[in-house]
Amino acid sequence: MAEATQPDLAVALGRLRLSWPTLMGSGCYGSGEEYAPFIDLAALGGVVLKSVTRHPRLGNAAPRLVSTPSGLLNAIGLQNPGIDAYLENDVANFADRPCAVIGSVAGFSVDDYAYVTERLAARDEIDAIELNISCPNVGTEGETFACDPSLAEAATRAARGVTDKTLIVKLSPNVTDIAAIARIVEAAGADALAVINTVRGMSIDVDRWTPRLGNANGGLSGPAIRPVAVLAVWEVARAVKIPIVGQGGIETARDALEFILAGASAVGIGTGNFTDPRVPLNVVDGIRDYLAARGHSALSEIVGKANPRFAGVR
Amino acid sequence: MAEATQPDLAVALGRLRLSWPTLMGSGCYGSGEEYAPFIDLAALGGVVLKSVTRHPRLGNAAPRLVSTPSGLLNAIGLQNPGIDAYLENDVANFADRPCAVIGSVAGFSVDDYAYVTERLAARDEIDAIELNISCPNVGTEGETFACDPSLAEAATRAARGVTDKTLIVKLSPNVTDIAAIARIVEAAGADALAVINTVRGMSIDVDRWTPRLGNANGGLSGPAIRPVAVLAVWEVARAVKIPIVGQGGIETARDALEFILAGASAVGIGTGNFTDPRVPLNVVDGIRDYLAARGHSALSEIVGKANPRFAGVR
Amino acid sequence: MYTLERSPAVHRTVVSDRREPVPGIVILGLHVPHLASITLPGQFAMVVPPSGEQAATALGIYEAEGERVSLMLVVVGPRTRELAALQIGAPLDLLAPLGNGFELDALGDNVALIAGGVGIASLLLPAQALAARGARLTLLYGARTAAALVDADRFAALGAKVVLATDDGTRGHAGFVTELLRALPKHAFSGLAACGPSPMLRAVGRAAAYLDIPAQLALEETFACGVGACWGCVVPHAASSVGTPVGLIRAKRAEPPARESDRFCYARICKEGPVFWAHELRW
Amino acid sequence: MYTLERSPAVHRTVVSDRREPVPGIVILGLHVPHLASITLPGQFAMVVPPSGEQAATALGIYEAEGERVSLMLVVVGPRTRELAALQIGAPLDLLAPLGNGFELDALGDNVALIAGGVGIASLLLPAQALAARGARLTLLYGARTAAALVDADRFAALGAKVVLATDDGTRGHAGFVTELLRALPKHAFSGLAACGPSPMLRAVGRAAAYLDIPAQLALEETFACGVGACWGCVVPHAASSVGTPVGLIRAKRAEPPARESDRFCYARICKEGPVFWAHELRW
Ligand SMILES: Cc1cc2nc3c(=O)[nH]c(=O)nc-3n(C[C@H](O)[C@H](O)[C@H](O)COP(=O)(O)OP(=O)(O)OC[C@H]3O[C@@H](n4cnc5c(N)ncnc54)[C@H](O)[C@@H]3O)c2cc1C
Ligand SMILES: Cc1cc2nc3c(=O)[nH]c(=O)nc-3n(C[C@H](O)[C@H](O)[C@H](O)COP(=O)(O)OP(=O)(O)OC[C@H]3O[C@@H](n4cnc5c(N)ncnc54)[C@H](O)[C@@H]3O)c2cc1C
Ligand SMILES: Cc1cc2nc3c(=O)[nH]c(=O)nc-3n(C[C@H](O)[C@H](O)[C@H](O)COP(=O)(O)O)c2cc1C
Ligand SMILES: Cc1cc2nc3c(=O)[nH]c(=O)nc-3n(C[C@H](O)[C@H](O)[C@H](O)COP(=O)(O)O)c2cc1C
Ligand code: FES
Ligand code: FES
Repeated sequence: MAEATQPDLAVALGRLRLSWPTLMGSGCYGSGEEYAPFIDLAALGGVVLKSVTRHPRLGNAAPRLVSTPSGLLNAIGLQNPGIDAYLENDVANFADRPCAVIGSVAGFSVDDYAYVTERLAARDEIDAIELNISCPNVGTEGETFACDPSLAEAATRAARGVTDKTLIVKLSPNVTDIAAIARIVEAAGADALAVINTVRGMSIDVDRWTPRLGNANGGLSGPAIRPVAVLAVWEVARAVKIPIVGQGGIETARDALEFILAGASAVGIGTGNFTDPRVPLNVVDGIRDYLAARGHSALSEIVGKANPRFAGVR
Repeated sequence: MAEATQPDLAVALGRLRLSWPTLMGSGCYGSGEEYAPFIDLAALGGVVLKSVTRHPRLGNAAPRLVSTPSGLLNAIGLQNPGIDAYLENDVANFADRPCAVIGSVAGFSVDDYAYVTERLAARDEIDAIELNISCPNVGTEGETFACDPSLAEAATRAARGVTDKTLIVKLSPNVTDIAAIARIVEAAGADALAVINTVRGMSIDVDRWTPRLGNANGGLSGPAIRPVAVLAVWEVARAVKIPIVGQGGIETARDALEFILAGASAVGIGTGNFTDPRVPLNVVDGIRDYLAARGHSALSEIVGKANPRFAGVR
Repeated sequence: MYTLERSPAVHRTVVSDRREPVPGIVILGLHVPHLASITLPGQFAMVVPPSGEQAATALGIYEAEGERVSLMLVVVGPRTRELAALQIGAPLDLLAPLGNGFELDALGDNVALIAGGVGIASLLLPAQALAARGARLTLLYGARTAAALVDADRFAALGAKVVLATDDGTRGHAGFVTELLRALPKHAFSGLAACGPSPMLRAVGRAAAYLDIPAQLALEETFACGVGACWGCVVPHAASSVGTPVGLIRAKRAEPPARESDRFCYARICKEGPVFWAHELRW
Repeated sequence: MYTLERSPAVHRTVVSDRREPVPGIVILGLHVPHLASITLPGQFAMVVPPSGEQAATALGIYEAEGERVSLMLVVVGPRTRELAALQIGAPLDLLAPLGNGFELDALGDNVALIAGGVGIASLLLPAQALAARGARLTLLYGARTAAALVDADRFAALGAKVVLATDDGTRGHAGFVTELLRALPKHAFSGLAACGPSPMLRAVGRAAAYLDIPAQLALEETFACGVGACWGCVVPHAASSVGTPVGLIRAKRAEPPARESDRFCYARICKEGPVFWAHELRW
């Protein structure tokens, strides 16, 4: 009975239903099993798997990580076995995860996105697809699909065409106008948006006269970028009606609530797990307490409440 | 004699010569006199004055500051008395500053930039002009001159047309491709570039369901954004030949050296002064020691040394 | 000469003593030769956390005598956490003294000091100065809970009548300290001096107007520079007193022609304040 | 059963003792019931700084006996600074034990332990295990300066021959500890176990190849997750051992057909390591 009066934290992203509004950020959580000794995976809304590509990728040269003030720079370079080996060796292991399992697809051409999405989404173990369009494009350095409206649209449309499962498209903050990209991606058929991927950055080793990352530049995550991510969610929430998974530097329930009040329906937690693997638990508990203390019966009641021109009914 | 063997830290930005490679960031240092009790202003390369506009501006509603992890969000809103009152009451006081005094011009139209630049640059007390094209444009929210290539070009050309003094143009990181803007601004006649202004961000008060800043969104500065700023300098340095004033989160000589090795000829220090007003001194001392320890006789010898496709000879 | 002597500077101090009356509230005594003598009641310091990883933080000067000043701090975030962990012997640099103190002479001879939480830190020096010139003192001191009421006896020792309040009712009046004020007769005091969080100070301002008592408020806000350089710490203020752009309090009331009291500017709390006359604020 | 027992978990500990042999180097003893008994020599912990403001940090498990483990840490940045400031009684959470320890049986009976700086922290448990099975031990221990050589006597007490080196020549050999290694005859030891900064470990690896001695290296790198989830902490490794994409060491040497030894993959230091066979690294 006491249970019945607990605030409802379930979230729908398209057809995907999450018991808790917390997704573990792609690339930060392996496939979930790495964290199983430290947290009950059933306490997670879902795990977004490490991004997979059409062909195997060796990944970037080390070092791939640099810690910066309140942040983490990474340049992993999408190390992964490629979709064939992934389907053969890895995916079956995800069947018993007690939370949603969301495949993440990265690519270097529109066709890549369609091909990998189709093959991955065909597997029962995969509950939904996240399209990582924020990884480097072939050709121009630093350019990504998420930075080019027409590429973002094409990749989304291509993936949409090959699956009925929930399609989350992950946007990059490294653009002049993220809301414009969001609108285009919504129109192209995305069911939800993940906002944001990492912010581009660099750190230089002043003793050795070289960038600290093997890949020279990388992506900044963690609390340092939280204000950037909250604003991105705020602006995207004014532009689209589909739900948003807000992420960037979340470590506490209050951090998560900033995103939710800005207009996110759920939150992503990546780097926060590196602070403490119990962060996702603490976030859910804290949100529940917050809602209860304010007399709300569901998380959905407060989505976007700090954002006056909030567009959605999520 | 010992003095004579000290590394040479002087820098030229167009016609402007700085004894030290350290400019105090616009808006962070008043006109210099506020910090005079705490540091010898002669130890500064120069002070970039608070941005001034054509008409008086009341500024944004409070709160204007929020501290974030390793960062500071601000939304001052260009509070200033307008160019008339500024010329009448303030500028004469800058005559006795023992360092360079750089006027900062903000505007809402191309004509604003030309008008204010012309009037300010006409004064002897002003050694150079910095064009702050990264402040909000009229019309679209969040849009700035620095985010639109044609506006950036027009503002630069307009200011260039009315003064022969050194013209520094300050770029925004809130763009998809900062190097492209830098190239356009260089072609339009800038003598130097200031890289970067603040990164757009927001913080939400989860108790009161409202943004913490009176202006809702603001600009993020401080160590949190340093990796973003270093990468921006690195990319701009590959694109242009004019000198760069690198800034964003500098608090130590090693921080400053990251920018210099990425391709900056001088550095800006804004938020770092709020950590300790002796930061500019420590930066200069530390750079001098670093150069001496490595046997360099001038700072210019190491500019861009971590940046393989570095364009300039500064 | 006078200005020169009182002018702020970087002071290198060493923690000479440390007291933690309740967990999370720390009083740091600092050995510093030339600061106490030039500090005016109500002035503050920008304190440089030694790690270099945090911005300086504004703290009122709590005690100032001889070669010792002290700071009272409540741990609320990373900066106050770092400072609270300092042990005896640790070096600590301050920019001080900063801002304008209270105009105590203008408060008369029957003064109520009103403290909210750590606002108490900025009221001991005023209390000492007022007591020294023979003013009758009342301290109205509110905090979240009984344990957070710190050093009220210091004020009692100066002869002040002490009235306490706690939000949770664990000591004294159950509720806000400003509620006590509203219950008083008009002109109950010759003047008020208050320091605490903004909502409390607004309430003090309203009560002062209602009671017709002149009131000076020491404001606390997020500071960046603390020295007037960044214009980040503003409060809407009567237009007359500061030479910056002037606007109208409520744009929609701009016509018919605005009353003088609707005209305001943004004054810097760190420079024009932190102490303001309540009736001059437009917040 | 075995794996279950040894599986890592979140351990809640309390600081039971604290030693600071030199300023900036701190040994934290932790009371923790079920960790020491399952810890293998060479394993590490991800330590959660209590403020919640910093990522967890990887620290070798220095001592492990009964209900006590200890960590030795050198202050280099914000995380180690926060941990170093912890006092007795402070709670501290660890994810432990993590990674694969040394394969001590494969090192024979005449083992040299080679420590660079705080690398010493990961070598005491191996030394104890080796001593327990009667191996002859030599400790080659290098640090910047004499004061930074900590606890060498702990190894001497186990019967190890201790040879010291300092970069600045203030104690023992003036120069790198690896220089001592190069001066030895071939097969001088039956095995090497080393921990320290990467440049040192590379030198140990080269020396081991030259001396024809099998060597295991415990690598230190920047970690994020520490549990194998982020692929951030990689080292180029012989292709065979890990099931991830394989490339060629030097693309330009790809034709004519690459030798097997040019084929490599990126192995995770936190998961496949932190201890690797020197001859399997391709760095
Ligand atoms: C003139 C002046 C005098 C002052 N005198 C004193 C004094 O004598 N003693 C004293 O202790 N303080 C005093 N203060 C206040 C003091 O400066 C601040 O408490 C201090 O700067 C906080 O720094 P911090 O890094 O610890 O916390 P910060 O991280 O800067 O922020 C802490 C503040 O933000 C709020 N906050 C932080 N995170 C959250 C969150 N997630 N959700 C909601 N709220 C949050 C906290 O409640 C707190 O108020 C004074 C301020 C001024 C301007
Ligand atoms: C398996 C493993 C075991 C380890 N065991 C131990 C152990 O037992 N004891 C121990 O003390 N450490 C150990 N380490 C290292 C320890 O994890 C790191 O020292 C620690 O994480 C540093 O965290 P920090 O926040 O204090 O410093 P960070 O801020 O993360 O970085 C400090 C590192 O970066 C360098 N650095 C930082 N800023 C600069 C700059 N501006 N210029 C140049 N260099 C800079 C420093 O020299 C230092 O090496 C181990 C690491 C691993 C992977
Ligand atoms: C080490 C690391 C690896 C990442 N790999 C991926 C990835 O493969 N695909 C992806 O879409 N995002 C990736 N990200 C981005 C995160 O999923 C997340 O969007 C971002 O880090 C911001 O959130 P956070 O601050 O909570 O980490 C990675 C982030 C980190 C730190
Ligand atoms: C409080 C504050 C006010 C600022 N005002 C201005 C301004 O008026 N004009 C301008 O060009 N930049 C302004 N800036 C940006 C800084 O000059 C600087 O470019 C930026 O903060 C990044 O550097 P930093 O991290 O060293 O502060 C301001 C920054 C801060 C923190
Ligand atoms: S804090 Fe900068 S003006 Fe007050
Ligand atoms: S640190 Fe994440 S895989 Fe090793």
